[in-house]
Amino acid sequence: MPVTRVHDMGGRHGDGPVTPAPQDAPPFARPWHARACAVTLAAGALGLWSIDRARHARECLSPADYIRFGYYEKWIAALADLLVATGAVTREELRGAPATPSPLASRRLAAADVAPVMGRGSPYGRDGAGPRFAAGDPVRTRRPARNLYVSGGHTRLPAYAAGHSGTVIRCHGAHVLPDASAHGLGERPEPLYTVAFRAADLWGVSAHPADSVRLDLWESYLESP
Amino acid sequence: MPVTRVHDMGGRHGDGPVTPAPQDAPPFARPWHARACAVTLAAGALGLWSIDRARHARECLSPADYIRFGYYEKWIAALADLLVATGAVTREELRGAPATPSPLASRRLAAADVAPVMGRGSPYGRDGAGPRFAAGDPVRTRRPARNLYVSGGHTRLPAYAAGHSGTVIRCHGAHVLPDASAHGLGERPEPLYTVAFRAADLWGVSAHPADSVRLDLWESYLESP
Amino acid sequence: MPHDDHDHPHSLLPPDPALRVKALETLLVEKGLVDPAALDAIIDTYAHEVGPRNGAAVVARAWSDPAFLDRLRTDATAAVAEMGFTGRQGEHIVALENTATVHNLVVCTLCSCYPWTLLGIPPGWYKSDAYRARAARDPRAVLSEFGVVLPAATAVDVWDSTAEIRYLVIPRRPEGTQEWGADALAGLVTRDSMVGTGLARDPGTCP
Amino acid sequence: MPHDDHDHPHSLLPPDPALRVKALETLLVEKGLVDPAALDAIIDTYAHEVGPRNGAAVVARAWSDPAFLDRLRTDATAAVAEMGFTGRQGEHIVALENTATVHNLVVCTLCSCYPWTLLGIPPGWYKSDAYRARAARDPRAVLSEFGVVLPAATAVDVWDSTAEIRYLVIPRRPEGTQEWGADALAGLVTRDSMVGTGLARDPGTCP
Repeated sequence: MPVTRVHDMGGRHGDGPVTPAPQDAPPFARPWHARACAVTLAAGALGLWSIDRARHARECLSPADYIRFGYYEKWIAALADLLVATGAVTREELRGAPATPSPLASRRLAAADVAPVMGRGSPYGRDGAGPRFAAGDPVRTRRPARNLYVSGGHTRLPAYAAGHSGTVIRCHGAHVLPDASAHGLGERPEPLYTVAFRAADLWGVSAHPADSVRLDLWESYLESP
Repeated sequence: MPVTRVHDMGGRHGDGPVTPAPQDAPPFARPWHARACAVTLAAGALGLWSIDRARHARECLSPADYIRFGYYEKWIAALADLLVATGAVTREELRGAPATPSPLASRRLAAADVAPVMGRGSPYGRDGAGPRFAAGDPVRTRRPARNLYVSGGHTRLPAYAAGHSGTVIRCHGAHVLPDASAHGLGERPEPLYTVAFRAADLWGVSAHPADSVRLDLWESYLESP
Repeated sequence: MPHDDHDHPHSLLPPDPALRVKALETLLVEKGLVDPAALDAIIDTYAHEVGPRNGAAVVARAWSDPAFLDRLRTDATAAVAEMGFTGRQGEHIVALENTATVHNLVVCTLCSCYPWTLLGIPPGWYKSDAYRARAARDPRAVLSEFGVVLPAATAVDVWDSTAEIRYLVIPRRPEGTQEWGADALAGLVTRDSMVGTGLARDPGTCP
Repeated sequence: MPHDDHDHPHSLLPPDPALRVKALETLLVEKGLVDPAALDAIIDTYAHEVGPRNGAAVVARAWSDPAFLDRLRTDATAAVAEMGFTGRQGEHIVALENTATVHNLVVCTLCSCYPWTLLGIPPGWYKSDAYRARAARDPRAVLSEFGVVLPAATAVDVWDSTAEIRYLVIPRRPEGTQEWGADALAGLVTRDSMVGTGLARDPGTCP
């Protein structure tokens, strides 16, 4: 239900057909898409925010902006918002005032480090408590889908899957909890599970009876049914 | 949850503050708002669609149009769609082809009839089955919020209130069922109830414990808990 | 049926909204489906005749006429019809009385249902995404944006207009108005106070 | 923190998206926070080096090397790392094998999570509202828009990428390819077939 944001669109009606693309379509449809992608990754490498905080910055675009902006427009808008929020740039600089050299320049990603940094990534598995649930266990997702720490905060339980019964099919060990990480509350790792739901339970009789939807959900999103 | 459309926005996060208006602000901010309102009411008086079908036409605007259009832009867009869907005008006429006189012109709302027609309205109470629930009864709303006749069809159960327990506080007698009326399936009147929900049940602990949200819901939206 | 027709006919009209309206009006007039004089009559009705003065008269009478208040509680549709207030978007009326312990707030989260016969055309904020999205979930924050701060002990009942029942909030009668007549009382009743986003005017500050 | 800051700083940038990117890039370079040569290196990486050829090599090997398939089933992250495929948006990999009775389809309804290390940058349709909104609720209709019609008896498992696990679909190996080597097999594996919106190419129609 919409105790959530416009990004949480799984199941929404009213969108038109999907338009496939050639298998060999170039990855960047416009030169500025490539620049937007590269600037975002390079700025992300400064280490000023987690991936969860970056996602939340995109989600916090106004609903009108979120819907009318293209993918990389969302990225760039959220990047500007994050840079100001972290103090890396000022509003005046965004407005065009002369740029002041940053004390964070020592963290700048060098060209020579691009390959190793991108090739390393940043794994999200952590040491943490053992899992409460095992494969085959029935679980129910919490409801409404919301961040328990911050009202309107980031969470990765889609609204369409809140309050539903499913079955654990896999445990991935403890992973960084986005609900905390997005808000500077530390990593608070929790066991992460893949949970399978009957499509007909989520969507009603219009779903094919054999179909399922599987989501990756943290332990605090789940309870025993 | 979003087995619904973008119009179903109750509870959504990310919108900014509400901007109050002077108590004596003119009802139409622009001259074309007044024309849009009047054209929509006059065309509605032709009797080609129910209010429910008109609402659904607005809801079926694409999510991007729904969000970027102002109120009367939605009205006019939906009106054009309804006029074509009912055969009252053609696509070619919308494109600017010469207009053909309509056989429906005999239904045209005359200026002299505006006051009586607007002053009469169209009540939605109907004879129908007696109510299954009484004031004070606990009920639970069905879930997901969806039209049972037409996939993605019109319904008046907001997603935020789907699957929740509340208490009947009033029965209004049988009213036309929007879920049927919006799709040309007849009026299928059902008892209409006002149901009170604890705000904290809907929204979680961020809600004030004394607050409530009340909705008008048809009997088929409800079950015994 | 326009149900998920992704080739929406409206896209054939000019993109500018004012031109769009004009094009559709012209077409409907040419086809004989709409009478331009009827459009003028509709606009005149809602621009000048039907507005919050109607609701204010109902509230003032409810404050000053106990027998009317009783009828309003029993059958508000019939009670306001006595005063001549009937019609479109006012077919089924329920009055909500604010008290020392309960404040009522009206919204329509799914579209913009509003008691036209009593309050006229809804103001822009009532139709805004922000109000529709936030009023039911966070009514106290919305109220604060209207300058209304309620005591924490006052419960807020939010009424989401999901059917054809239209709600009229009866604000609390200001102190110090015991001697006031209905006309003077009506001057204290604002549009917002009848939606629940405002309170009745303080008689001390009233013109 | 940008959490519901309604005075979004991004609105201070030029409205045109290409100019917006340029303005931000220029500012970050001037402040010493971004190295232009690093931008070129990133673009080169994702425009030319990391793409669906990686995933196709994994699929072809899974089809032709049973010991590798076993390792892929046990720990796909480690198995693809053997082939040099590691890094950003590929830190935790799970392989999903299509069978005669189950078809797998991957989506990210909340944003656009995608296995970059194996498939590169996601195509436009994967990031579209239509795909995000509809793939989980109505996967068979979405598949039909890609020209894929499954037997009614085949179950569709939709995987919504809500965490940092990235999914690679292993399409069914086409008939008549028993004698093919891994390089030739990789030529049958399309990007879409590894997301689940396509099937592997029919060897009869393959160039």
